[in-house]
Amino acid sequence: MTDLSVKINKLKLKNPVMTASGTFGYGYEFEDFLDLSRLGGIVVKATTSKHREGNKYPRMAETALGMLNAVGLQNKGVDYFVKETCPKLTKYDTHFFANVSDSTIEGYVEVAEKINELDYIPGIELNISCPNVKEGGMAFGTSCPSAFAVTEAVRKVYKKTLIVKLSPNVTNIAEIAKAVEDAGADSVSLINTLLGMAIDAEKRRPVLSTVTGGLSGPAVKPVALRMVYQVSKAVKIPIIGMGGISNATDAIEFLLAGATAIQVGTANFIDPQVTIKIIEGIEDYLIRHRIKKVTDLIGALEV
Amino acid sequence: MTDLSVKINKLKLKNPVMTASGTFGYGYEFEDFLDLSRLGGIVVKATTSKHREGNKYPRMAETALGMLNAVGLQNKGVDYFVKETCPKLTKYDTHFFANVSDSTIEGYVEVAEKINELDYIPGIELNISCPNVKEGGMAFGTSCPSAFAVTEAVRKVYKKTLIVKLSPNVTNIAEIAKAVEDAGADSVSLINTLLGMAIDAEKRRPVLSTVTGGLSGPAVKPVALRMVYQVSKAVKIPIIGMGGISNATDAIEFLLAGATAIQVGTANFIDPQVTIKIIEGIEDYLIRHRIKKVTDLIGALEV
Amino acid sequence: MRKVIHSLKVLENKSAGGDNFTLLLEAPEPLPTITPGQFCEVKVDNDPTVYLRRPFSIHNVDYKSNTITLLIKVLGKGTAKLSGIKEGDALNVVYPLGKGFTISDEPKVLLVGGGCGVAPLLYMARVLNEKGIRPTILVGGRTTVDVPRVEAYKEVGETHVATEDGSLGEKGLVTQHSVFKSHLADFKRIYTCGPEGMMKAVAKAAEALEIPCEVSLENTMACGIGVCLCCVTETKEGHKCVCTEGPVFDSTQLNGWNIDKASTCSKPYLKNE
Amino acid sequence: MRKVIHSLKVLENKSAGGDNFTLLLEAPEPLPTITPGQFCEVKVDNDPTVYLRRPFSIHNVDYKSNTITLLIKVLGKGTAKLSGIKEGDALNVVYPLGKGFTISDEPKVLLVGGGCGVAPLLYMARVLNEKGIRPTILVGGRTTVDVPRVEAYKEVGETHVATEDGSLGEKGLVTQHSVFKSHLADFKRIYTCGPEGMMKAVAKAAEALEIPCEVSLENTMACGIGVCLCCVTETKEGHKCVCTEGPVFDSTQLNGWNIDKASTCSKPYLKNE
Ligand SMILES: Cc1cc2nc3c(=O)[nH]c(=O)nc-3n(C[C@H](O)[C@H](O)[C@H](O)COP(=O)(O)OP(=O)(O)OC[C@H]3O[C@@H](n4cnc5c(N)ncnc54)[C@H](O)[C@@H]3O)c2cc1C
Ligand SMILES: Cc1cc2nc3c(=O)[nH]c(=O)nc-3n(C[C@H](O)[C@H](O)[C@H](O)COP(=O)(O)OP(=O)(O)OC[C@H]3O[C@@H](n4cnc5c(N)ncnc54)[C@H](O)[C@@H]3O)c2cc1C
Ligand SMILES: Cc1cc2nc3c(=O)[nH]c(=O)nc-3n(C[C@H](O)[C@H](O)[C@H](O)COP(=O)(O)O)c2cc1C
Ligand SMILES: Cc1cc2nc3c(=O)[nH]c(=O)nc-3n(C[C@H](O)[C@H](O)[C@H](O)COP(=O)(O)O)c2cc1C
Ligand code: FES
Ligand code: FES
Repeated sequence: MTDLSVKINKLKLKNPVMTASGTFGYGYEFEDFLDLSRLGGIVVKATTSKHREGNKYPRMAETALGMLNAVGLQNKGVDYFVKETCPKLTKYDTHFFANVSDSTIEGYVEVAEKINELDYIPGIELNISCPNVKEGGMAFGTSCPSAFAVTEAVRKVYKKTLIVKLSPNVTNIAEIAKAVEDAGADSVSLINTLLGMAIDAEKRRPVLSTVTGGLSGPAVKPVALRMVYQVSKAVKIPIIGMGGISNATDAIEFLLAGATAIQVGTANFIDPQVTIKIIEGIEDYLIRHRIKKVTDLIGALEV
Repeated sequence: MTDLSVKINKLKLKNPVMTASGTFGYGYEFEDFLDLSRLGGIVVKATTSKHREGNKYPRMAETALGMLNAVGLQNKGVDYFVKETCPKLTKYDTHFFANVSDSTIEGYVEVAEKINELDYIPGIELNISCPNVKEGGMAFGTSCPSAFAVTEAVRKVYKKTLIVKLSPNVTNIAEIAKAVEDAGADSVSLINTLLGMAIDAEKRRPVLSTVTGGLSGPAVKPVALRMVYQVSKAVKIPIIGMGGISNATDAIEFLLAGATAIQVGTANFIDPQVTIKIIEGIEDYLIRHRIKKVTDLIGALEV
Repeated sequence: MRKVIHSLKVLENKSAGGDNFTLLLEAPEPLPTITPGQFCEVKVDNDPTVYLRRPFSIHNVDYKSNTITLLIKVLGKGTAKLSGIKEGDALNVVYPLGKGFTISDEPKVLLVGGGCGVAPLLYMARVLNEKGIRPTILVGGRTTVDVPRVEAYKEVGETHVATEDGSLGEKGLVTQHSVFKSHLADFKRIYTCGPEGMMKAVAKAAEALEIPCEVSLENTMACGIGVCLCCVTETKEGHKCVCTEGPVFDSTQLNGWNIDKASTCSKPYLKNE
Repeated sequence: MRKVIHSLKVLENKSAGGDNFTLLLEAPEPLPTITPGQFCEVKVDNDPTVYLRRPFSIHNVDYKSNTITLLIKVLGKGTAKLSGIKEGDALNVVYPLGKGFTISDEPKVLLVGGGCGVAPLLYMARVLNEKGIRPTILVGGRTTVDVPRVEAYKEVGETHVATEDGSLGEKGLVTQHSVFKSHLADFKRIYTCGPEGMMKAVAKAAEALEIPCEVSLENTMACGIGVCLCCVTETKEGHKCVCTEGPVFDSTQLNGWNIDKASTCSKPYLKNE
């Protein structure tokens, strides 16, 4: 039997395939398309301390094998999440992770504290890399001191698995990864979206209401893969890799580069069943290459 | 009559369409395909103080609507360039720019000094952003002090149009642009390639001999456009924009974002005549929109 | 309502005049239940410039032959590619999506469509027919070819046409048509789909007469299933997803529609373009 | 030699056994002069996963009918897409590229090809025929279907086949074939194209006998016209571009070929895969 399970900190995932925050809702939106309990994990849409309306429409632009989004953390706030959303998640046999975001360290801490109380949420992904909000967000993830500070503050109040999600919009992502590791993160996930822009040449206007937005999809994969590789050389904690993963081969490349698990984002929009195909494709690959456990692929790149 | 001419510093280009270094050789390789004298300018392959063999094969990987390269500044050195290559360029009625690279400030200065003597080279593009060499290259372009230092040193010896080519692999490109403007650059060009990586999952090896390489092509356009826009808000000197430009609409988007001229790189590989189509497409656009001069498009984005 | 992903077989790709064409698509298994006003997300293959799925209203449903029909206008890359699809080809489609029109028992119903915005109104009219209701249908466009499938509409309702150049039906916008100007108060329900400028004008007139009016929005979408939050419209209760909480909204729920960033169908319709 | 960009018309897409197929392509204007061993760069349309052009040797040239032929093996995405191209379709091609084989007046010529590496040898043999030379041709592959177009080779030269499984011709590698083992010294010129492992073995044997040997490399390319410097091979004089200074090199010029990152054709040829 092929063993697909991996561990993030002490948490065991049945396989390395998770879904990326903001691209899979709260999971149940995909119920008609796949059996959620087959997934390694689900990271739900960002939660902030207060309800947020997000940015104005238009929030999306299609680009070359990718897309820009400028959603801006629209969500109903942590209290709603705790009371209304979470109870709906308990029936699925997979791990749900909250994606925690805010504009201030206090905000992050507030959300993390409240989510810490939830039995069925085994971990959070601290989003210090959202490029689509005016305050906070990505700013925390683009310098070592601020990345350290927010991680450390959350670590104090959050007792379960703490994943910190890094921004690719930096000169040296390995440095930031090291800073959050030092601050007590159990894992890092990367990459969030690359800051980009789209223009409507006919109208001579930006396509997005916010002018710039976050780039995701196959276009960013080479950059994401490089960053996962760089970070894997810099930290000891497990890495969750993402950015453009659309099939099993992509996923395997991230594992080889050093990721312990991967997240699938934008590809869910193109094929809502893509995650299942990726899980099956990884299994096929392992069988074909006579590899018994998927963990043997992690960082197994021969350089 | 539609006026396509633009000015970089005091230098007038007949139109804003240039070719990007490393993607158009020394120009004459394209002679069978197009009339070089129709181009706004040609930036030739990087020149270093000494002959360089470049990196080992393989140096290329195809990616989602893009490619990675790891050429590593292969060239015959500045003396060969001055003696053998340049004389071949004098017969064309367009502006040739040398792309100057090296591993040390002294090296950059040596190349710039020698090229300063060449009558028919009206400007250089200082490449402080090559991701494919072990020493120097991109390192100069990823911090303000080093970008300032190398620009200042070259400025002292180089009297003609000095364009500095910026790296996109930074947290804040506007800051770097400002630093090189302060150091005396006449113009900035951006973006050079984004650092990326490709893996052969079957062989479990990196595709490139250098593991990482530089990403170019349509995939990077949203990032390039955003950076041009950000830099245009930060500096007063003219900007030369590039990154994934494949057609006239792309080119116009860069002009609207704030570029005075644009460069076409990887797209030359797909269609060797693409530059001419872009020039014609810009003209069509201007006529259709009843705009008399292309300069009216520069930075004309309505935000 | 269960959503499915089907590889639908193209039985027919037929021009509907001008830039419009219809695709008749056969499902590999019994069709799910589809409400008028719902839409589908179509994957466009073999085109490097098209990455995301494209949303289209469901123009017609035939449970007997297990087929659906789409009415599409060529607007850009994806629709151009789809216009070349051949009989026998397969189309990967996610459907049915969104909340469709509310169907009441009121017999006096007006359907107002502009340009390719007429698409969902055919199936709507058929479902009304099944309830014994024959709606009045008012469709408009710049010129004849912008008002596709008028004959099909005539079968299912009392159909009136307005064209801006007067080449078909009355001259002018739909809101200038005699039915609209003189008989609006006769109707108890209004449903509209098309350029936002038109829909706003229709909704305003309806609201003035206190007639319930449902409008169908066409915001750009990335996922179509309520997870990306890209397709939002501003409503009295804040941002709502057009793909799941719409595309059909009660006109009084909406605020601040942005006319010039509006629907794709605005091009053939708005005068000064 | 002038390079051109042509939209070539596909006159025929024919299977050549196994994963191989030939494309007969008609030029819109008189063909440029083409030397055996030169190649072309083909744009693969309608595939989001294929961005760069793909290089293929010119398998045959017919100036009378103004056509060229390519012999292609399906290896990945681009070649798979091309295998589905239809008669009447157009193919955007840049050609002729690179430096082909040196043609001498020596009558005793051996051409050695492996797998799809045989492609340029057909045109080479034809040009030799025009000079009154009938070359000896030795082609090999893993099994019968990996040795495409043997009949065509028989027309232009004395053709011998080696297959690893013995299903066609002698059993073994081309370098184990009786012609190669016993008669190599008879030849005054050797030209080889195929997996690098094979070419190296051929070149080594030739060099031992001091017979001039030309080899044709298949490094991955981005531009095909000498400007990107991605396709380099290591030679005694440093890095040289395979696309302009090759693809054909005198075997003695080369050093340090890297067998396992080698040619695409290595798959069907190398034993332990
Ligand atoms: C719920 C819904 C139902 C729809 N029903 C139909 C239908 O039945 N028939 C039909 O023909 N069309 C319908 N549309 C519109 C259709 O989705 C678009 O015309 C199509 O996606 C355009 O794709 P394209 O690749 O051809 O255009 P692109 O090349 O992507 O774009 C061309 C231009 O149109 C703009 N554009 C593209 N899509 C939209 C959009 N949705 N809103 C505003 N601007 C846009 C782009 O910004 C660009 O300027 C519907 C849209 C929605 C959201
Ligand atoms: C000068 C020259 C002449 C050629 N002549 C012929 C010919 O006549 N007939 C023919 O069938 N093929 C020929 N080839 C090889 C042909 O170009 C490749 O098989 C083709 O580009 C593969 O494209 P793909 O999209 O199908 O493969 P991809 O999907 O791009 O790749 C599939 C796999 O093959 C590898 N690969 C792709 N191209 C090459 C390459 N050139 N070298 C090594 N590995 C590669 C990839 O890394 C990958 O592992 C020639 C190549 C060159 C450089
Ligand atoms: C529409 C959209 C919304 C997103 N929202 C969030 C979010 O709320 N929190 C977060 O950490 N990342 C968010 N992301 C980023 C993704 O989780 C992921 O990091 C990124 O898209 C790269 O992966 P991909 O290329 O597979 O999509 C969002 C991405 C998209 C496309
Ligand atoms: C094969 C290749 C070689 C390159 N060599 C150089 C170089 O020598 N100097 C330089 O400044 N940029 C070099 N570049 C970067 C391009 O000039 C350009 O900045 C980049 O490719 C982005 O533009 P594009 O997407 O239009 O290609 C090279 C790019 C490619 C693809
Ligand atoms: S399109 Fe994704 S939420 Fe509506
Ligand atoms: S492929 Fe570009 S130089 Fe040879």
